[in-house]
Amino acid sequence: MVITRTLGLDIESRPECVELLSRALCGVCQLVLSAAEIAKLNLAIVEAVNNAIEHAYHGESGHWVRLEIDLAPDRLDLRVRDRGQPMPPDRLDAVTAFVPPDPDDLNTWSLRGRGLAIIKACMDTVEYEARDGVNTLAMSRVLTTGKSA
Amino acid sequence: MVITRTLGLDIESRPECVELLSRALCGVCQLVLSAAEIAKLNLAIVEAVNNAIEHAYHGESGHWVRLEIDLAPDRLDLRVRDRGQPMPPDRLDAVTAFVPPDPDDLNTWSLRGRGLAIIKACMDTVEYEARDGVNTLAMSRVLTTGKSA
Amino acid sequence: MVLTHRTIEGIDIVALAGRLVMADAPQIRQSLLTTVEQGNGKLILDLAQVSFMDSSGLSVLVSAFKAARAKGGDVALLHLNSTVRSLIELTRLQQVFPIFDDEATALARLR
Amino acid sequence: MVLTHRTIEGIDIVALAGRLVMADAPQIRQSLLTTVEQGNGKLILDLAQVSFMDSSGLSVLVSAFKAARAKGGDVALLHLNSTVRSLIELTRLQQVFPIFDDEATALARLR
Ligand SMILES: Nc1ncnc2c1ncn2[C@@H]1O[C@H](COP(=O)(O)OP(=O)(O)O)[C@@H](O)[C@H]1O
Ligand SMILES: Nc1ncnc2c1ncn2[C@@H]1O[C@H](COP(=O)(O)OP(=O)(O)O)[C@@H](O)[C@H]1O
Repeated sequence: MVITRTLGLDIESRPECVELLSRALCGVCQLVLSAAEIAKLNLAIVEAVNNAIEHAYHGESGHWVRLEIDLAPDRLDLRVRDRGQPMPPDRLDAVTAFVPPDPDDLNTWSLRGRGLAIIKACMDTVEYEARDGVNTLAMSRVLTTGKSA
Repeated sequence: MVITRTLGLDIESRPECVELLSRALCGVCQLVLSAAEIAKLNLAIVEAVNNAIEHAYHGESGHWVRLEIDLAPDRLDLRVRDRGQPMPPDRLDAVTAFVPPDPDDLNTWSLRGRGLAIIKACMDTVEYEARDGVNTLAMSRVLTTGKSA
Repeated sequence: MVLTHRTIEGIDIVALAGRLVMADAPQIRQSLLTTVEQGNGKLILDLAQVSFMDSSGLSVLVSAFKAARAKGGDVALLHLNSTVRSLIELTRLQQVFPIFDDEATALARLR
Repeated sequence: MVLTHRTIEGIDIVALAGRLVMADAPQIRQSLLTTVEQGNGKLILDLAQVSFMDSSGLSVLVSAFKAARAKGGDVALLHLNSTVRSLIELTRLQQVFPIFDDEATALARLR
């Protein structure tokens, strides 16, 4: 029976709550992924949820952040949703590869701007949509060999 | 900073989806409980979610089942919610201790009726409330020594 | 849930692997009842690889037990791991299920 | 996140333990900047016990690095476990951070 199973997880937009999502995600992913694969996926989701809290809600707590996990035999679809300020269009497409800073020029050592690039590096596809007041960062990962559902 | 963190998890009322909740719960509980403690908690939650699917929704898929986890430094509060047919009042109070069946009388070997008793045995407190169309089985567990958040 | 079946001297030995829970219970129950019906009603259930079991899983064991007894046979449980053992003890069924740690003894009991 | 601080020959050695993530970043950043400010700007960060790090944690490392360099000092990273190493390599910072597997070598570098 090839059926997708979906789990929705929600937290309040508070940095301390991200860990709960992260732990729950890892627990679910153990069904289908190796430890190294889980680590990558987990990193991507933590970055996405951090962004929702920090940018969509400007760090304000008490708002809705949701992770949805669709588990199918051959793929994993993950969506991070918020109802805050949407990301500017084309922001995601503008993400470029990591450039190492110049050790001798401290100005090239940026303190931020790595989140979206990390997400793109860890997932197979990444798409963003703002619709009806809900913003969704949709990510997917193809499941190949090894552990299966 | 002593603050409760809450994670909400929802699935569709389908037996195959219970595993996702169960895995997510175990992932979160690893923050504060030993493996043996997690096993007990997990069993209670699986029974509670099974009951929501089987009794509140009469085994019908497509309905809303939600688990909420409140993680505080000294306690864990868990709520399983549904919007189906409520449990009869006093049903929970009527739960009695397990009586071993008579090996020589097959009629005493009951096929069911162990779920609520298992839940009660695995949790410190268990309460049920049907209000505004939402039914909630609220369970709690005091956290003592060992792993802490 | 994976089910492996073999027969030794007319005794059915079924090994279960994976989660024995509500989602799998109907199918496993049916399969065990068929085994009891087609065999001699002497059944060993090897639960070593059962990673998790809920009360629906317990109900499957009880079903098999009743069917076997009704046929004049019996069910023996083999290799309870800590998860399965906890549930069986919690529900006090360890007092009535024949439980064994090695197959030879279980076979001797059912022979 | 737990932070342990000691000083050897004017070099600050700070061991971090736990998750270095957005929730903890402001506090850890402040603490490291204070260490750099009050010391010689020579800092070894022992990351062996960091169980998970996100880009906010990375930002803390960069902050400390910039502060130390601005003071004529340097930051050395010690004992990267696989989680931390993956993130640092993914973001290509392994090309610029001084990274060491033993404390003596890290101390020699900063001395
Ligand atoms: N979920 C989001 N909602 C709104 N804006 C976002 C979101 N995620 C990212 N952004 C915007 O994209 C920018 C780049 O994000 P990112 O690469 O994660 O780096 P950082 O978070 O460190 O700025 C952010 O500064 C913000 O303006
Ligand atoms: N969540 C629920 N919603 C409605 N009724 C319930 C619920 N949980 C239990 N019940 C009622 O209580 C009875 C006993 O439940 P339980 O002890 O779990 O055993 P079983 O599920 O095997 O019948 C059920 O048969 C049902 O009538």
